[in-house]
Amino acid sequence: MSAPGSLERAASTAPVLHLDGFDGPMDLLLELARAQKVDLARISIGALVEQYLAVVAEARAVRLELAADWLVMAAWLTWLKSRLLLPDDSEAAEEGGEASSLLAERLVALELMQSRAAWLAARPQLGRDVHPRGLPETLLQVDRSGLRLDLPGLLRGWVAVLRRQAAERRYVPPAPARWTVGDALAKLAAMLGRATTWIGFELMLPSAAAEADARGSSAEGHERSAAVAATLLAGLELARDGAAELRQDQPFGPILLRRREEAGR
Amino acid sequence: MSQIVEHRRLAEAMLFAAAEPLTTAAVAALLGPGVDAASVIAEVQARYAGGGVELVAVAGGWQFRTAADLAPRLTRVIAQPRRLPRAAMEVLAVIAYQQPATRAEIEAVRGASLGQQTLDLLLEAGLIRSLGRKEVPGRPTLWATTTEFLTRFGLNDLSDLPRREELIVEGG
Amino acid sequence: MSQIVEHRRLAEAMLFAAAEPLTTAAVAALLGPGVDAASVIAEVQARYAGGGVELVAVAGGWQFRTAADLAPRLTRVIAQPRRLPRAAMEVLAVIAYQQPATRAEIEAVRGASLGQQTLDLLLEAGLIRSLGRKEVPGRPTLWATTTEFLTRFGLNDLSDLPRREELIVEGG
Repeated sequence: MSAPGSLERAASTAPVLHLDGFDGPMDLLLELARAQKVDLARISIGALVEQYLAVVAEARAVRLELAADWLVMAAWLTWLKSRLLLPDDSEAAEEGGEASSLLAERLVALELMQSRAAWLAARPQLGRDVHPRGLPETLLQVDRSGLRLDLPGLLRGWVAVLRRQAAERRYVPPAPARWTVGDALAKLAAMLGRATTWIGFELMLPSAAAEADARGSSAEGHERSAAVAATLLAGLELARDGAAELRQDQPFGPILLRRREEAGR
Repeated sequence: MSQIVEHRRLAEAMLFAAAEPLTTAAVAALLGPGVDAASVIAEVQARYAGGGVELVAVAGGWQFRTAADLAPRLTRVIAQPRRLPRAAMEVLAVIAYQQPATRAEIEAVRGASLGQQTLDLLLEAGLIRSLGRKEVPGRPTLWATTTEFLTRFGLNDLSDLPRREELIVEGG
Repeated sequence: MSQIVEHRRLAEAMLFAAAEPLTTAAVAALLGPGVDAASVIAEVQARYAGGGVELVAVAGGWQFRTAADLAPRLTRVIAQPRRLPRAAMEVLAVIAYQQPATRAEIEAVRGASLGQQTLDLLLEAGLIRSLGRKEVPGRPTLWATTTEFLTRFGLNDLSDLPRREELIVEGG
């Protein structure tokens, strides 16, 4: 019902106004001025004032509340009307004349602004009337094959290595590459030479392999296997020669060794 | 294929691929030195003139767009954003012509207060932006239009906005 | 404008603005009943053939695309180099300082095993090279840095690398 800016004329000459449709009193004044159907520069300010006051009075009769700016404008226009009624030559009338032309100027400016807005609104708008490409192609290719290298980074890496080294104060010599049967024979002979009781097979293994076993290190698994095999072979060798005895109480149980007593022979 | 055709094809493809308007300089950079990019673009424009898709000058660059006269038929199939309310269009017009403008200046021209909703709407649509503050008491924010404003309304630059005389005739 | 041209323009605009490929049926729906969409599409395709932009059949329908032969000239490659992983940087540092070094020696210095991936990365980047084999059991490969290494790190010579004492305060 209340299209923006709509102004309906009822059967009577008084305009019936939907105040909601107006963006403030100036908007209404412009609409009233346009209704005079003359050049805005030559409108009758007196008539305009009367119409505005009539509209506001009517609106107040229907609804009590009316935004303050409407009332401020009404008060100002009432003042202007009183000035316009005075004889031409008085100072007050001159004031009125100035105020009238100010009002007329503002209406012209408002009219210009509204026609600018209308011009913009009539433009074909991107996304509404005209459309850009719906499927733009990305012609950028990101090449991540390169490496970003910097000397500070390299030095930080080196310092990190040095720090770690310094932190590990204890130097662990690398384990011998392979524990040979010869190595095992020497070690067994040395251990059994002193032993009078059964000795666990594990103690016969080279220390590095035993450590690796304790750490559960799989990297050194091969070395341990080699050492176990070599030690077992060496033990069997000594047993065959009658220099040692081997004992295993149950399958997969611990293997024990001891020096063979001369007397037991 | 001749050099000329090759240049036109290249410019065409580049402008077509981009979602945003491209400047003549950007096209020139692609075509390489010694090629008159402006005339190549003019050729592309001529080739597309009258078709369903046109090359138009917007926001200081060039962009392919659907022809404006097809709007009514396209709207039925392409989703369209909400229309801006009259108050927002008016505020936008004031800012476009008087930028940079403060809120008080905008309100003075319109003779109505500028609602937060209207401001939010224009900001969200990316049509206006703040441009620092005016060095007067209260240091109010100054508002100006964006490149998006030019793009959306199909303007090459602000001087494309019609002058007073051009509007009065129309509005008469 | 003739009916035929009008249909072609509309299909053109539609295919251009759509955010996805359009099937012949979708174009037909736009053009309305009684119009042979397939022949309209064929017409659009003919009009664009040989230009910088072509109408191509893709999965799901028809789509405008820049001509494939122009891709190499249109594509701009942005290099976004990766950072060398920390482990690789450390290995590189060890090699730089202790070259020539075997894998076992590098592992011993770092106190960590050296993955083949890390070695490959450095080899591919041309930062290290093999320098023959060390004459010890197993004849392990000896690794050293390359001229490329010096260039990339802005070094004139390996002696430009700061010495250990300059980098780390003993007992610190």
